[in-house]
Amino acid sequence: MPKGILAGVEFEIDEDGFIQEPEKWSEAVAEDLAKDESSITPMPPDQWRLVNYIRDYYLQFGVAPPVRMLCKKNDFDLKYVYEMFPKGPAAGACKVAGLPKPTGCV
Amino acid sequence: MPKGILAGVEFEIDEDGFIQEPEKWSEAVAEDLAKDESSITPMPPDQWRLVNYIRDYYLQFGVAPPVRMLCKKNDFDLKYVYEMFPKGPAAGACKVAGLPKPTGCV
Amino acid sequence: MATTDIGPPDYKEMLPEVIAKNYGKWKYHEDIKPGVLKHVSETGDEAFTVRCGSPRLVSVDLIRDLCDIADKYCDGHFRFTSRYNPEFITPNKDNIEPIIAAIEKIGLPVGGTGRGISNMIHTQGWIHCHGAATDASGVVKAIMDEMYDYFVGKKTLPQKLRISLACCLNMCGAIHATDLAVVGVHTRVPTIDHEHMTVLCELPTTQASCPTGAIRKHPDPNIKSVTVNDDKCMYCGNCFTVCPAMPIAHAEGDGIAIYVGGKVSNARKAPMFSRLVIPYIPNNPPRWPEVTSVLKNIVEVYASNAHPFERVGEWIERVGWERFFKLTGIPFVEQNIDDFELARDTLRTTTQFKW
Amino acid sequence: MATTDIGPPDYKEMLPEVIAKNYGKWKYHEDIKPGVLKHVSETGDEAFTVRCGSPRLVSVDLIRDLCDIADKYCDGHFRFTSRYNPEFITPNKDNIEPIIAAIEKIGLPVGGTGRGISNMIHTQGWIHCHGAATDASGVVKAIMDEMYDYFVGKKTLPQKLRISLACCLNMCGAIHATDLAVVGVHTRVPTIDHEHMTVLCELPTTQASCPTGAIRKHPDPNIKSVTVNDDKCMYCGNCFTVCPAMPIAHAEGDGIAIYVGGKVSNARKAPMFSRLVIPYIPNNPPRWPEVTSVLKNIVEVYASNAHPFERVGEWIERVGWERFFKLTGIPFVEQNIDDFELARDTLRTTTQFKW
Amino acid sequence: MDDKTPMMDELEKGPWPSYVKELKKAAKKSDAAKDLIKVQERSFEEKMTMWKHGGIVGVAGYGGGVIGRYISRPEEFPNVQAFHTLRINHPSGWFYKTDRLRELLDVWEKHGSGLCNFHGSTGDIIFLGTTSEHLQPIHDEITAIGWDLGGSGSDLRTPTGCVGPARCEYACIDTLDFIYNITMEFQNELHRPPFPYKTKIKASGCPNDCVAAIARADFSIIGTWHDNLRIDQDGVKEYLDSGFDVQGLVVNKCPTNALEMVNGKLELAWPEDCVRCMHCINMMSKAIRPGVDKGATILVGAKAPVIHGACLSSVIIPFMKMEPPYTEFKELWLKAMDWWDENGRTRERISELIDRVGMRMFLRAIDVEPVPQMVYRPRANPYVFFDKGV
Amino acid sequence: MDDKTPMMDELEKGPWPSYVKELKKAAKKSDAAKDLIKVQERSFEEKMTMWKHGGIVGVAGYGGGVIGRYISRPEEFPNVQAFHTLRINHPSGWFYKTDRLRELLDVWEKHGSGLCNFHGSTGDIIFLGTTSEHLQPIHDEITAIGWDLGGSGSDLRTPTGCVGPARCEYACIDTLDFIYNITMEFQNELHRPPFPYKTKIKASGCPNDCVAAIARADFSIIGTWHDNLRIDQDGVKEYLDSGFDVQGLVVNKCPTNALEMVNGKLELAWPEDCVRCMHCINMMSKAIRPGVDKGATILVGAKAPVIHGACLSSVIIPFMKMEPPYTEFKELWLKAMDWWDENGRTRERISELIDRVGMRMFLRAIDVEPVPQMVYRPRANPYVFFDKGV
Ligand code: SRM
Ligand code: SRM
Ligand code: SRM
Ligand code: SRM
Ligand code: SF4
Ligand code: SF4
Ligand code: SF4
Ligand code: SF4
Ligand code: SF4
Ligand code: SF4
Ligand code: SF4
Ligand code: SF4
Repeated sequence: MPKGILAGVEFEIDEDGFIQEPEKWSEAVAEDLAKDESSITPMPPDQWRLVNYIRDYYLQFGVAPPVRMLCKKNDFDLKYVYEMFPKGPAAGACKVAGLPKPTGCV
Repeated sequence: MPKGILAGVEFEIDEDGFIQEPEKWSEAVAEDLAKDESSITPMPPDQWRLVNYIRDYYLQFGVAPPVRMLCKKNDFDLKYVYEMFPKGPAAGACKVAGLPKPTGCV
Repeated sequence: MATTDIGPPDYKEMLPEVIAKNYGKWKYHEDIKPGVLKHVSETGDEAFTVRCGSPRLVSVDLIRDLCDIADKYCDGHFRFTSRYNPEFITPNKDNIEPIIAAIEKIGLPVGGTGRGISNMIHTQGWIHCHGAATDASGVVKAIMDEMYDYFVGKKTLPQKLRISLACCLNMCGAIHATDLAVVGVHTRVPTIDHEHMTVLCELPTTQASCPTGAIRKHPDPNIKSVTVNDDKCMYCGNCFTVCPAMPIAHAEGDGIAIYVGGKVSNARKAPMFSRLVIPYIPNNPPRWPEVTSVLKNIVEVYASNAHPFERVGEWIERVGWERFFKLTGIPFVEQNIDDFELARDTLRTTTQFKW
Repeated sequence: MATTDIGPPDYKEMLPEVIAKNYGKWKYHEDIKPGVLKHVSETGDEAFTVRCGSPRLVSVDLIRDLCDIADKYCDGHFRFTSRYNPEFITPNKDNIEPIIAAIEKIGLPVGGTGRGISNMIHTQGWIHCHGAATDASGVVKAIMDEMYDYFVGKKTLPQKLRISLACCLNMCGAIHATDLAVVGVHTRVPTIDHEHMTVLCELPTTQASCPTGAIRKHPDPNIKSVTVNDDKCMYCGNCFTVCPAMPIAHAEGDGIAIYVGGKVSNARKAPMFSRLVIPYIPNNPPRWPEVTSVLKNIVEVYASNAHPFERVGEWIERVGWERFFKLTGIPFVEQNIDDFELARDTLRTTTQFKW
Repeated sequence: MDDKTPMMDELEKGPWPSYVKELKKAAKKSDAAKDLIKVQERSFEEKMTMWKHGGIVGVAGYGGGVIGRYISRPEEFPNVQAFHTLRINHPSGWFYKTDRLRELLDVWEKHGSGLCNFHGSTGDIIFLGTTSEHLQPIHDEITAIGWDLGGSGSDLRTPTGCVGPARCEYACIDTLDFIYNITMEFQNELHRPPFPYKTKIKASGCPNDCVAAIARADFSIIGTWHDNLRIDQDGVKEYLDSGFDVQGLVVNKCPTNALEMVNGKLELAWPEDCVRCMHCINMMSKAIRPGVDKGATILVGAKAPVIHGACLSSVIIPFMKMEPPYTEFKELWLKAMDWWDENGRTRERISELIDRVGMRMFLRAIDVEPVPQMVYRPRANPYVFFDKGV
Repeated sequence: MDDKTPMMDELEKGPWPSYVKELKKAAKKSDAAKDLIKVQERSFEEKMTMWKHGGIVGVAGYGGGVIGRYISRPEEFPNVQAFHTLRINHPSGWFYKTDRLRELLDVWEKHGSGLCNFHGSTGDIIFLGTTSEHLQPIHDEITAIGWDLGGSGSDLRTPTGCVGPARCEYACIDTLDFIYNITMEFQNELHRPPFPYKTKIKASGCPNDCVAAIARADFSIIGTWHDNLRIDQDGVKEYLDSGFDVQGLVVNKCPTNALEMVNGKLELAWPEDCVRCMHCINMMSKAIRPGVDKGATILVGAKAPVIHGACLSSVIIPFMKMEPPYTEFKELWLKAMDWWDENGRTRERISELIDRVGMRMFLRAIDVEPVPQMVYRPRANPYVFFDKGV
């Protein structure tokens, strides 16, 4: 497993850049992750809103939110989500939010 | 709903003699109910064992025990159960044990 | 202790002489005329059977009348068929007409054999059952009055046609595989008597009774009862069967559904289930005219469209259900489309269909 | 930002001249010989198609070779069929033989039309997929080597016969409705990497993935993971699909199952599912001889027993599956009997069967 | 309360024999029957049953055979306040000797409403309507004259069979004897409900299945043969001479095209294709009959819709010889009951259990090897168990 | 580590073209392809895949089109440590102009293993094996020359259609144009996965269904006609004269017996019975063809086994005209997607949702009235909803 430094802390990171020690996630870590994923760093409010929504949803339900819900609840158009996170909600936003690598839906 | 006196207490009783106020059941009530149902009154130990088994099972699981289990667990032959309670486990023993009128299995 | 477990009388004692003598030796039979069969034995003996209708729900007097006929013409024996019809068996051809006359005298119709409509298998209805969503004997009487000509052989059909009735989805009589099935149905969600729930019902049994899992424990732990998810309830009444505190009958909501095309015999095609064609007709005693006219229509469309010796279900499966609905003019509605457990197998997974 | 959403090239640009000109005007076609079709247009134009096999997994060099042929004989156009076969279309009859020669020169077989065996639909296998219970390209090569004569038209069959392969139950290629389906199967319960579970998997998704509900939350609340009820697990691997922490592949347990009798076309009979005839054959690379011999046997029994133009499934449904097992000598085992959700519809609810 | 019953009266009219007339006959002698007419009229008016839920009454030593029933408005219909039915086990094939039957009717007239069903749809004689006090006397009196109660509750229900060898040339098994034999053998299972739910056995002498065994019995025993059907060419000639369309109505309608007309002779040209459907035999009973190697196909699982939808029985034993004392069948049935009893949930019929745990579990429990005759076709899904390894 | 690959070498033999030869061709130019041969050999030895689970990589602005893949033994096979595939949307009907195709191949050779699938089983061109760094360049370069990625993930997958009017006389709809049109219209749904799971559309020009739409597309569009098929008696005569057995191979095999030979003429004697199965047309393409009132049957729900067993699509719209811009279809599809998206669970295909909540809910959502053409037969069970009253 490759290693990487995020917000000054050493992390196990998989090939796709997903952190393997979610308990070590922090806002600073997110900002560091966002460097590769978000269209602007540091992340502006809408990006943060999305990341926080995804993370909260995950902490509550144990899964990443469905794309439809993610757009609806935040009043984001899906294209806008791709503008904020060009790799999309799964490969982009979920990664920044510190979730396990989606195999399912997002 | 007809009324009846069991162990000195007034009871609502249905047409088939099942008590309608299970919370008022007691061993004395059982003995009174047994007058119509058990082959011998006061009930000898095997009768009591069966009644207690049924009642305990009901209190634990909310249903009367399946006949097979009732026989197996008490090591009773089904014919013997009918000797003790001629109307059988449902119409006889369950009634004495203060259960709701079986619609299902026993 | 009382005598127990002696079982039914030995059938051997009950057999007419000609039957006892030729038991297992029958060679062939002929349809002499409606209601009359002739069976010929390898011994050369012949047995003539006269069959007649019966309302099934009878007084002891009627049975005694039947006994009288049997005493007179059939060495004191007679039988019933698996569809409730009394049968008189005699080795003597000359007895046929007197038997027929005697039967007619006590008001019963001779018939029920061959390619027509026999007696209706049915159930208790409002005569005796707590669960009935419609009556049985009354509906049967109304239907059989209309089908009479097909019973007595004045009209014939491509093949035997069986009509059966059950007054609720329990389908006593197992009428789920009959040419025309008349089924009592509820259409309202059961109400719940929370107060008497625990006295009357076992909660786990009640919950488990629901085919769609609509019944849940009451959310309030202080209320020892259940709740029903209305959206999931399809009014089967099984909860009521196990739990008196969940009455489901409803004067306006109860009624009759019609199922078509089942069969039991293995002749030509394998047995088939009857299938829903009309989901609901309101109860309309004493003669249920909507029910009888729907059935008559189906019988007539069958009579004029099926091939010889083709049962209703065989005919429909040959021409297609879309054709059946077209020919009978019965509207196709969402309830006709299955959405229960095996639904997928009923969906048309082909472009083959008729317009 | 990069260009996005331009979509594929417009097909119109890709059409050979004779096709563009006669688009939608075709009148009829003829099978000229194996691998060669002639289509005749209402305009009087003719288009000759030469079809050939391909291993599907190809180098760019092979595709360039195909381009060369197309450039030479087909005004720089060619196509692939829905079963991976390259097709060269020319209005010029005289081009047929040169095209064939050119195709053979680059090592591809001409054929795949008419009543034989076309190319195998298949998947990635050990070449690229994480889930593969068997290989794809290797098994396909081994099978097609055996079926070669049916591809090139040296041997013919009563009707088209499609063989397809999927390397796991995901059945990429949807081979569940094909005459002969070769499916990679696991036969061992997945193991669970409790330690990495939460890092790698969403627990609710993992639980929901199991068709039989075998996966439960780990009983120990301190262990954020799941457990599998071995008795309920039928090794489908769907949990592994969603959860890397549940590997299921097993060198000894993995292998191949054979399904038979599916079809897709609506010709004569409606589309049918393929059905399990052999639940398990161990992986035996590089040539999987047990698999190829089983398939050959089925093809030969079909060839000598089916009516003309009868697909495999049509033949079997006509003679009965009991006859199929008898004729092929394949042993019938408990796995052949369905026990999943629609099992009831597969049980034989009739006394009609052959010994 | 109005005593008029116009709707009941309406149902005295019409050609089909009227049950209302029967009610009225009985009403002459029985107050209960009299009330029943009113109950029925009221049901027609209100479009609802007047009966209360359930009722659990019986006779000493038995757990079944009586259906308890009480009226919901005892004030309005006092004579049917309790109106229980008794199920009397019929003799095999529903044959009766009148003197024996009259004795039985007399008991009923003495103790009950005088109304009955000939028969219930399981096959019992139903005595319709009496009070709790009469139950034991009735049972004592009918056993004294050689009758006994049938089944109800979670027991083996009264087995039934078609008329079979008694009057039918098609019978491949002795349905009457078989039914009588097992009824006697399993009296205990019939009278003292031991199971998770009801279970039924019905036997038909041939695949025409005149007791609908395949649709309504957990164990369906259906006569069949293992050799070839027999064709008598003289008989065939008779049919042909009479103008009967043998080709169109028989040969062309054989579901497997096993028959052929060859030079005026009807041949079972492909005997291995005959699935013994009975059609040709039914059409030409004078010329064609079953083979001589007779026995039965055993099918399992038919039942009504509750709770997973209706089931038809499916083949478990393609061919079993059926000779007294039917040991092979009895052993099979007991093994099946034992497995069901051990594994079945309350109110779960055996086919539902098979459906829930899988046919393979059932086959293992009854020691039967899988054969393709058990299925129309093998599974289409790939969800296969290898709990015994590969 | 031994570099011999005896099992791979074995698969160079035999008459069928060898993919191993292709691997070896590619290996001459690509180290990844070279390693892939070893990977494959090792898999054959160990009877296991060498690939790690998953991988999630992509190109900017898209959520699909790339399948990420990493090797489990990077030390042993360093050149395939990352070995992702790209799905390139093929042109309708898989027709290619060689110059356009060569351009595409050049991009791939430059950036990847040089191995591809023509085609993947959904229908894309598959570029097999490259590293993460190359993904974006590849996409930039192919879009520059007029190509784009296909679908993957929970999106609309690359739609496909049969050769249809391009080279088939049976085509009742313009499959190529339809597929191209909807592919362009739904680029967003294709490239940015918005749904609970994948969804597919495939179109076949006639019921022969040469893209297997009915077996593997959530929306299966299959050409058909609403009037009568057309018979050309001169053509029939030709077949008869050639000795072709019209009666035996055509008339007798019509599934509904709609055809008849009358005085040497082949008649559609019962036109209302024809179910447009194509058999007679397939047999006699010179004499019989579809009618002139052409359109499509729309069927819904096909998919592979996961999780409730495989489904075939079932009829939703018996007949829909299919003319550009296909508005009626698009509206229907969008309504269906909306309902599915709103109600579907994660990884639940539309047919599984229909199965779970009932066809009536789906029909209501898409504003379609129930018709008997939707079912083989009505329900047998009595479990009916009346949520709109009786
Ligand atoms: C008497 C009875 C058996 C009994 O033990 O009581 C009986 C007796 C005969 N049946 Fe039956 N069947 C009897 C109920 C049945 C049933 C069960 C039912 O209706 O509930 C069936 C299955 C019906 C179904 O499939 O739904 C049944 C399906 C047949 C068939 C198959 C018909 C078909 O083509 O599907 C035949 C053969 C025939 O009719 O050609 C048949 C033939 C016969 C024959 C001709 C057999 C014979 O050679 O004696 C008998 C006279 C038939 C007649 O009525 O014309 N019997 N027969 C039953 C009479 C019932 C009645 O009163 O109407
Ligand atoms: C080229 C292709 C369409 C395409 O867009 O690529 C195609 C082309 C034709 N098909 Fe097809 N079919 C093609 C895949 C299919 C498929 C799909 C599949 O195999 O995955 C099917 C469904 C198969 C199934 O049911 O499992 C298919 C079922 C048919 C049938 C129905 C056969 C039957 O009786 O079931 C016909 C009619 C016939 O063969 O008489 C047909 C007939 C034809 C005709 C004769 C139509 C015509 O008039 O041009 C074409 C030449 C047939 C031939 O190969 O002999 N085509 N055809 C596909 C060639 C695949 C290949 O390389 O082998
Ligand atoms: C009397 C009879 C109807 C009739 O008028 O003929 C009858 C009457 C009742 N049946 Fe039945 N069943 C009767 C034959 C049947 C049959 C037919 C058969 O046995 O061939 C069936 C279908 C076959 C089967 O067993 O599945 C049948 C399937 C049911 C069911 C549904 C069972 C199931 O598993 O789906 C119930 C519900 C229950 O058991 O709780 C049921 C329950 C009942 C109850 C006891 C009502 C209840 O909710 O508990 C009915 C009592 C009515 C009453 O008050 O008199 N009855 N019942 C039949 C018995 C008469 C006899 O002994 O001859
Ligand atoms: C590449 C391809 C196989 C091939 O070699 O041709 C493929 C490969 C994969 N499929 Fe597939 N599927 C491919 C066509 C199909 C098809 C056929 C079709 O589209 O016509 C099906 C059946 C139809 C269907 O959609 O149901 C199919 C049904 C699945 C499924 C099961 C879906 C289901 O609902 O049952 C999965 C599992 C999943 O989605 O997680 C799956 C998952 C996969 C994954 C992504 C593996 C996974 O566990 O996530 C495979 C990646 C393999 C790899 O590493 O390269 N693939 N997959 C096909 C796509 C190529 C293309 O774009 O042209
Ligand atoms: S069908 Fe229903 S209502 Fe009728 S008798 Fe049976 S259980 Fe009672
Ligand atoms: S009526 Fe049927 S569906 Fe409705 S709650 Fe009761 S058991 Fe469930
Ligand atoms: S069938 Fe399974 S193993 Fe093969 S490519 Fe598809 S998902 Fe992978
Ligand atoms: S392999 Fe399939 S059946 Fe077994 S636990 Fe995983 S999902 Fe469930
Ligand atoms: S089932 Fe067969 S043997 Fe029994 S009566 Fe009917 S036709 Fe005769
Ligand atoms: S019994 Fe049936 S299957 Fe056998 S030959 Fe006669 S008609 Fe054909
Ligand atoms: S599906 Fe029909 S139209 Fe399309 S290629 Fe096949 S035969 Fe031709
Ligand atoms: S298309 Fe099929 S159904 Fe129609 S006439 Fe031709 S063969 Fe018969």
